[in-house]
Amino acid sequence: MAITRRGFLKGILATSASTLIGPSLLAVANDAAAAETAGTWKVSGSHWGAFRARVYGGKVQEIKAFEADKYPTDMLNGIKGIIYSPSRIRYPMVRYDWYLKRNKSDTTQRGDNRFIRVTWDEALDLFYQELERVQKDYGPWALHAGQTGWRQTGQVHSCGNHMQRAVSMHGFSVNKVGDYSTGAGQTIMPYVLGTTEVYAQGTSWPLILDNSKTIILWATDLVKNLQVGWACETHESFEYLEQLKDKVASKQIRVISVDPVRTKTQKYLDCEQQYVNPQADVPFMLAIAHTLYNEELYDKKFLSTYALGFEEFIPYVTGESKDKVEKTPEWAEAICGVPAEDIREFARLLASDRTQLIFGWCIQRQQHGEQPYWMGAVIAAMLGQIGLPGGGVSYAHHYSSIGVPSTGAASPGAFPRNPDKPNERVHMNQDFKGYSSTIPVARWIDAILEPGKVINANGAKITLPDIKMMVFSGCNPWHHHQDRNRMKKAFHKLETVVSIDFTWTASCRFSDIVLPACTQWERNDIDLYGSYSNRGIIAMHKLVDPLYQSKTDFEIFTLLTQRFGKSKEYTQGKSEMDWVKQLYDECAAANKGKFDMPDFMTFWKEGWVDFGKGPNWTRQAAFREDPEINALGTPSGFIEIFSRKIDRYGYDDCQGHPMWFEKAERSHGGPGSEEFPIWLQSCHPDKRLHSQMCDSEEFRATYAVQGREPLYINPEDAKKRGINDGDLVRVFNKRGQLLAGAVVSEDYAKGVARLQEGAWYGPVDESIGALDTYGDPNTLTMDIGSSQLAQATSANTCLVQYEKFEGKAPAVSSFGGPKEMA
Amino acid sequence: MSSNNVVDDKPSKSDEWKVFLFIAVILFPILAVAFVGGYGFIVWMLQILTGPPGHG
Amino acid sequence: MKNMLKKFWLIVSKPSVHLSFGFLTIGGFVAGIIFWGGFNTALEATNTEEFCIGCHEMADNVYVELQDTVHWKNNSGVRATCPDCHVPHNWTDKIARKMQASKEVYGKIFGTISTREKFLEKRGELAQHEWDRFTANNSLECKNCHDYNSMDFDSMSERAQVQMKMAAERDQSCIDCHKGIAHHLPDNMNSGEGTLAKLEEMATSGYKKGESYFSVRQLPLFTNSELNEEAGQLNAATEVKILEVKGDAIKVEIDAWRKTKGFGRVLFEDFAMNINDGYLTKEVAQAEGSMTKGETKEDDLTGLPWQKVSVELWMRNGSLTDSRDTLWTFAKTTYDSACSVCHTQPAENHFDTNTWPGMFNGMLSFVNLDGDTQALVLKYLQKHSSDFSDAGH
Amino acid sequence: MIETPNISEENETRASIYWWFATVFTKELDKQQLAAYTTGEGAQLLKQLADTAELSPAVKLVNNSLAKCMALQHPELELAADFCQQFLSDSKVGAPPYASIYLSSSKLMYQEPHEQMLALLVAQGLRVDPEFNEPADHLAIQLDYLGNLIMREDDNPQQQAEFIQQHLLSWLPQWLEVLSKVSKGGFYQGFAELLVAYLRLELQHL
Repeated sequence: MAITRRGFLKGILATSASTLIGPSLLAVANDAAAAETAGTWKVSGSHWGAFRARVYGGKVQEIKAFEADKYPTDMLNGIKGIIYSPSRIRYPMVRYDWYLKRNKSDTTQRGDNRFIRVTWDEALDLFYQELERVQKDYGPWALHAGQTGWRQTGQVHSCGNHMQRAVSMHGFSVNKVGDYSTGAGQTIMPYVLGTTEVYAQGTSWPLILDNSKTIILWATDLVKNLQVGWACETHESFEYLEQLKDKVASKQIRVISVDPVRTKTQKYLDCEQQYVNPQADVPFMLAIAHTLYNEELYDKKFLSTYALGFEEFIPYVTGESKDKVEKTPEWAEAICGVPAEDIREFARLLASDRTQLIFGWCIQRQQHGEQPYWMGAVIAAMLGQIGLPGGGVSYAHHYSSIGVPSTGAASPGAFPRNPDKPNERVHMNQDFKGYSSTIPVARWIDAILEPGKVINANGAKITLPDIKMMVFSGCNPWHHHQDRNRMKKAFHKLETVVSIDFTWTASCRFSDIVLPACTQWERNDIDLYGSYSNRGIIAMHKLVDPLYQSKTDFEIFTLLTQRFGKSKEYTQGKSEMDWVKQLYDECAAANKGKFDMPDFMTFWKEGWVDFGKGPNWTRQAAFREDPEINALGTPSGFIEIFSRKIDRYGYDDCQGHPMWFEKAERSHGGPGSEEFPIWLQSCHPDKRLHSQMCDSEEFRATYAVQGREPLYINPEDAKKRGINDGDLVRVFNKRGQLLAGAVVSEDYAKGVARLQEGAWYGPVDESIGALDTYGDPNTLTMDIGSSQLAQATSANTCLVQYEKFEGKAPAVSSFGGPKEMA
Repeated sequence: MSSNNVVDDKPSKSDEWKVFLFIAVILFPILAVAFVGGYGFIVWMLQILTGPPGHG
Repeated sequence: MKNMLKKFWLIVSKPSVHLSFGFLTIGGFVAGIIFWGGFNTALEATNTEEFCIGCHEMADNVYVELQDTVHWKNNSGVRATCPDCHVPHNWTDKIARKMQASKEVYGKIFGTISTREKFLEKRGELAQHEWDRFTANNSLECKNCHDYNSMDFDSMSERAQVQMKMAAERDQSCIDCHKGIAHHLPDNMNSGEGTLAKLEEMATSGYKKGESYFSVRQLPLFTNSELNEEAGQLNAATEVKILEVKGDAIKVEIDAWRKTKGFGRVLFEDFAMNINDGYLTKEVAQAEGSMTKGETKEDDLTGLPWQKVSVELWMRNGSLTDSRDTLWTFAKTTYDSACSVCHTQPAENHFDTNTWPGMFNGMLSFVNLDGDTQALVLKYLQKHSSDFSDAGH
Repeated sequence: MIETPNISEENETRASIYWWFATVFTKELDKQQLAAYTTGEGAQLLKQLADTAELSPAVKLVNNSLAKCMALQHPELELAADFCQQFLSDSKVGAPPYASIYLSSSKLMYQEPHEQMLALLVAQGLRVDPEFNEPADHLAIQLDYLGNLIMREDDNPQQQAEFIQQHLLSWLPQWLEVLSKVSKGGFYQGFAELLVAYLRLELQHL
C-alpha cells in the first residue's frame, strides 16, 4: 500500500465527514432470522376471494385460491401488485404548505403539491392538535369523520371502526346516513316492503331453480358483481349460476335480461335480452302494470290481503289522476324504446307462471332512483307471488352470496366502532349550533359549499353543517363521489384533511396529513366467508410484517388515542392477537351447541372452520303465511303501493306512489340529449372492487387501453366519430373531461357508453376543469340528490359526448405519490 | 362339611346337592352380577376416554 | 379350608354320581330364570322414582323442582319419572350408567351434597354432566317420547313453530334450547350463559296487585290460571297491570291498540304506532267478550282502522320488572356494541317509530341476537325514535 | 498493530465516502447538516472532491442549488420537500431509489434485485436494520453494504468492482435519467450525479 491508487482521495480524511454520516443501515443478523425455509403456506383472504399464499424470504411469492372456493376470480392475480406497488404510502407525510401554515394554508394547491416526510410522532401530534383545535375553535359540527368505504377485509382491523372509535373518544362529530351503493333503494324500500331489501338475504337459489319458470334479471349483472364480496369471498353463488345456465339451455327456465347493455351474465347464461332505453325503466314498468290491469292478469286477492293503496295507484296508470295521461304501452314505447306489443307480451309472460324478478342496484343510482324499485315491488305485488319460492321480487341477488342458503351460524363480531362508554369523551360539547349532526352520505360536498342550507331528506329537514375538517380512513371519496370539479371547489374551503390509507389514492393527494396504513396482508385478523350464507370463518394470517413505516389501523389509532389519554380504553388493554382470539371465542360461544368450533389455537393453525350448507329459505314467506304476526316493517305492516307517509312529505320528486319523472339529463331523445347524446353508465367494475386494485399495475394492464380506462362504446357511434377500437378518446360534458381508451363492442346499444366506476382520478393539473388522464367517470357525473326523499347519488343520470383524441396525450397521473406544482 | 376330614373317592349325594345348590344359587349369580358390573364398569371407563355415548 | 376347596373342585370337575344330567340341566336353567328375574327386578327397583328419591338429596332438591313442571303434570297425564330421562334405555349404556352410580353412592356416604347449600354449590357441575350426556346422544331420552317426526307444527304457537321447524331440520339436540325444563337452572347460569339469563336477572320479585310492571322478555299468555290454555304471547318491555295473584299464576291487564284489518291479533302500545306489545291466538282475538273494546279511529298515515282494547289474561308469575330503565340500558348497550359491526348505526332518534322495524330488520342479517333481545332492542329503538325525541337531525 | 496491511487508511476513507452517500439518500438534511454543507465540513468535503475534474460538474450543481435554496425562507424544508418529491413518492412522479423499479419487468418493489441483495447480506451475516425497514435494494443499503465490503479484512477489489457494476451501475444511470426529469431543484440531482461519477472513477482504479 505504498502507492495511493486514487489521487482524488488525497487529503480527504475518513473522519472528516463524521457529522455527515449517519448510523449504519445494516445490522448483524441473528441466526434465527437468517435461517430460511422453503417457504410456508398461510391462509388469508380478500374481497376478491379467500386464498393461500406461499411466503418465502419475508415476501409473498405465490397466491392460490382457497380450496373451498370452486370459482375463483382472476383478480387474485392482482394482489401481489397491491402489496408491492411502488405507489404505496411508505412514510407519514404532510402537505408542505399546510406544514408551514396549518389551517391557513393555500388550499388551492390541494391535489397537486409538495409534501414533506415527518415522523410518526410528529404526524400524530399534528392530527391530534387539529382535532383539538377544531373542537375548541368551532365545535363538533366542524368535523366530519363519518365517511366510510369498503375497507379491507378482516373484522379486527376494520378501518372505519378504528377511525370512528378513536375520533369519538376525543369528541363528537358530524355523521352520515346511507351509502353510495344503495342510497335510494335502502331509503324507499322500508316504506314499501318494510326493510332495506338491498342488504337482506334473498330466496335461496335452489328454490328459485326448482320453482321459477321465468327469471327477469332487471339491470343486474350477477356474474360480474358476484366476483367480489363484503367479507372474504368464496363464490358459492356460481354453483347455482352454473345450474341456471343448464336450465336455460334445456329450456326449463326462461331468463330475460332487461338492460340497455348485453351483460356478462346474459352472455354467460346465453339468455335473452329485453333492450330498454337508459333511465326509462319506469315507463316500461307502468305499461306492464297497465297491461296486467287491463287484461285482468293481476292477483286481486293477493293485493287485498297483503297490500294497501292499489286503488290510489291505479288511476295514475289508467290516466284518471291529475296528469290525465294513460300509461299505455304505446305511451311507454315512445320513452323506453320497447315496442308496445312487446311490452304486452312481456307482461303476459310475467303473469303466465312463476316469475322471479331480480333487480340490480344500477337503476337506483340515478335521479328518481326510488321509483324503479318501488314500481318493481308494485309489479311483484300485482303478480301476487311475493313470499312464494321462485316468485316475487329481489333487490340483491348480485351481492355478496345473497341467495346462498344461510347456515344460521353466528359470525365473528368486530372491533367496536363506538366508545365503550358513550358519554365519556375528552370533549363533551354536543352543541351543533343548529346544524344537523347527521347528513345523507352523498351531501357532504353540498355542506362544504353551502353550509347552513336547509334541505329535505326522508321526511326531515337537514341543516347542512359548516365542515372545516375531514378525516378519511380506508375511504376514497375522490373515487366514489360525483363531479370532481365541484369537489375541487369544495376542497378549497376545507382547512384540514387527514387520510389514512396504504396507497396514494387521489383522496390522499388531496389531503394535508397522510398516514401510511399497512395492507390487510400485513396483519393478523379474522373474517367470515360467505357474507350472507355464513359458510364459515377464516383466519387471516399475517403474510409479511408491515412494509416500510406503515402500521396497522389498530396501532395507528392506539397511538393517536394515547395523545389524549384514552389508549387503554381504546384497546381495552388488549393486543391485536387478543382481539382476534376474543372475536373467535365469542363467536364459538354464540355457536355452542349448534356448530362445533375447535379451540382457538387449532382454528388458527388449521386456518378455517366450515359450517356447511344451510337450509333453503324463501323471502317474505312468513309474511305470506301470516301477515299479522309477521307484519312487514312498513307503517301499515302491509306492502304499501301507496305510501301516505311519503305523500304527506309533499315532495314533488317522490310522491305517494311510484311515478315517471323526466330526468335532468336523458339520452335517446330526452332532455340534454341534443348537445350530449351519449348516456354514460358508471357501473361497478368487472376487474376491481370499486377503486380497490386499480393501482395493481400488471393486472390493470390486462384491461386498460393505451394505459387508460376502457370506454365501451357502440360500433355505429364509434364509426360516426371516426373512432377505432383501441383509440384514445376524450369524453366530455359541461362538468368535466377525461381521456379513455375506446373498446368498440356490439354489446353496447346506440347512444350508450360505459366507463366503470373506480377508475382512479388523475387530472393534468390542479385547476378546475382540468383533463383527467386515466378515465374516472365521476369527472363527468352529476352531483345531485336522487330526490328529496333519499338524497342519494345520481351517478347514472349523466350525458356525455366523446371524440377521438388527437395530439400528444398527457401521461397518466392517477397512480403515484404527491406531485409538485407545475 | 367340617365333619368330613377325609376326602372320599366318591362324593356323597348330599355333597353333590350342596355343591349344586351352592353353584346355582350363590356362586353363579354372584359371578353373573360381577361380570355384568365389570362390563358396565369397563364401558364407563371407555366413556371417560371417548366421551359420553353418542347417537348413531 | 384348603380341603374344602379341593373337595369342591373334585365334585365340580367330575361327572355327577348321584344327580341326573337332566336334573342338573333343568335345575341350572330354572335357577338361571329365577336369577334373571331377581336381577332384573333388582335393577328395575333401582330404576324407579321411589329408589331415586330414596335419599333426601334427590327428594328435597331436584324432585321437588320437577313437580312444578310439565313433565310432572300436564294435559295428557303422561309423567316422566327420573329414570325416563336420566337412565339410558339402551342396555349397555344403562349398565354403564348403573356402575357410574357407584360415584353417587360414594357421594351419599361422604355427604357431598348432603345440604341444600352443598347441592346448589355443586349443581352447575352435576347439570353439566347431564347436559354433556344429552348433547352427545342428541337428547335420545327426550326423543324416546318427543319425536320431531310426530310433532304437529300447526298446532304450535307461531314462535314455537319457527324454532321447532328449524331444530327439526337439523335434528337438533333438545337440550340445546330446553335446559332447565325439568329442574331449576344452576344459579351461575344467570351471569354466565346467554342474554336470556341476563334479562331474567333484571326481573323484580314480589308483584303487587294493582301495580304495573314490564316484561323483561317475550312471555306466553294463557286464558286460565292453570296456565295450560294458550292465549298468545306478551312482547318484551310491555306494560301489564297485575289484577290477581294466584300461586304461580298472575292475571294481568294489557291496555293496547290493535288494527282491525285481518284478525286483529297483534297488540300495539299506542295508537298508530307499530310498537308491538304481543299477539293473541286467533281464537282469543276473535272471541266475543275476550276483551274490552274501546274507541276506534283511523290512522291517517295508513288508512287502517285502529281499536283500543283491554285484555285480561293469565301468565306465569315472574320475568317482570317495575321499571323499563334497566331494560333500556341493556338494549342500548346491545345496540351500540352488536350493531356497530358494519356501517355506522343510525342514532335512535334518526328514524320515527314506524320506520324502525324496517330499518332494524335490514340490520339483523349482520348480528347475532336471539329473539328476545331482538324484540327488546327494537322496542327500545322505537321508544327512543324521533317521535319521542326531536333532536334527531 | 496499529495498521493492518489490508484495511488501509485509504480504504477507510473510501468506505466513509460510501457511507456518506448512503446517508445523503437515506434521510432529509437537518439544520445542522445543512450548515455543514454551506460552511462546515460538508462544504470542505465537496470542495476536495471538486478538485477531481470528473467530479467537479456535479459538485458545482450541488453548490449552485444550495446557494439558491439558502435564499429561501425555510431552506431545510424546501430541501426536505425536494427529497420527498424525488425519493419518497413513486416512480411516476419521482425517482425512488430502489433497483427493483428499474430492473424488474413488473416494475414492482421487492423484486429480484431485492432478493439478490438479501442473499448478499445473509452471506455476510447481515440484515437490514429493522428500524430502517426498507427493501434491501434501496440505494442507501447498497452503498452501506459496499462500504462494509471495502472494510473487510481481505482486500477484494475484484468483488467491489463486480458489485459496483452489477448492483449499482446496472440501474443508477436509468435512475439518474428519471431524476433529471422530475427534479426541480438541483441539490439531490447533483448528489446523484456525483455518486455515479464517483463510482465510475472508482471502477477505473479497481
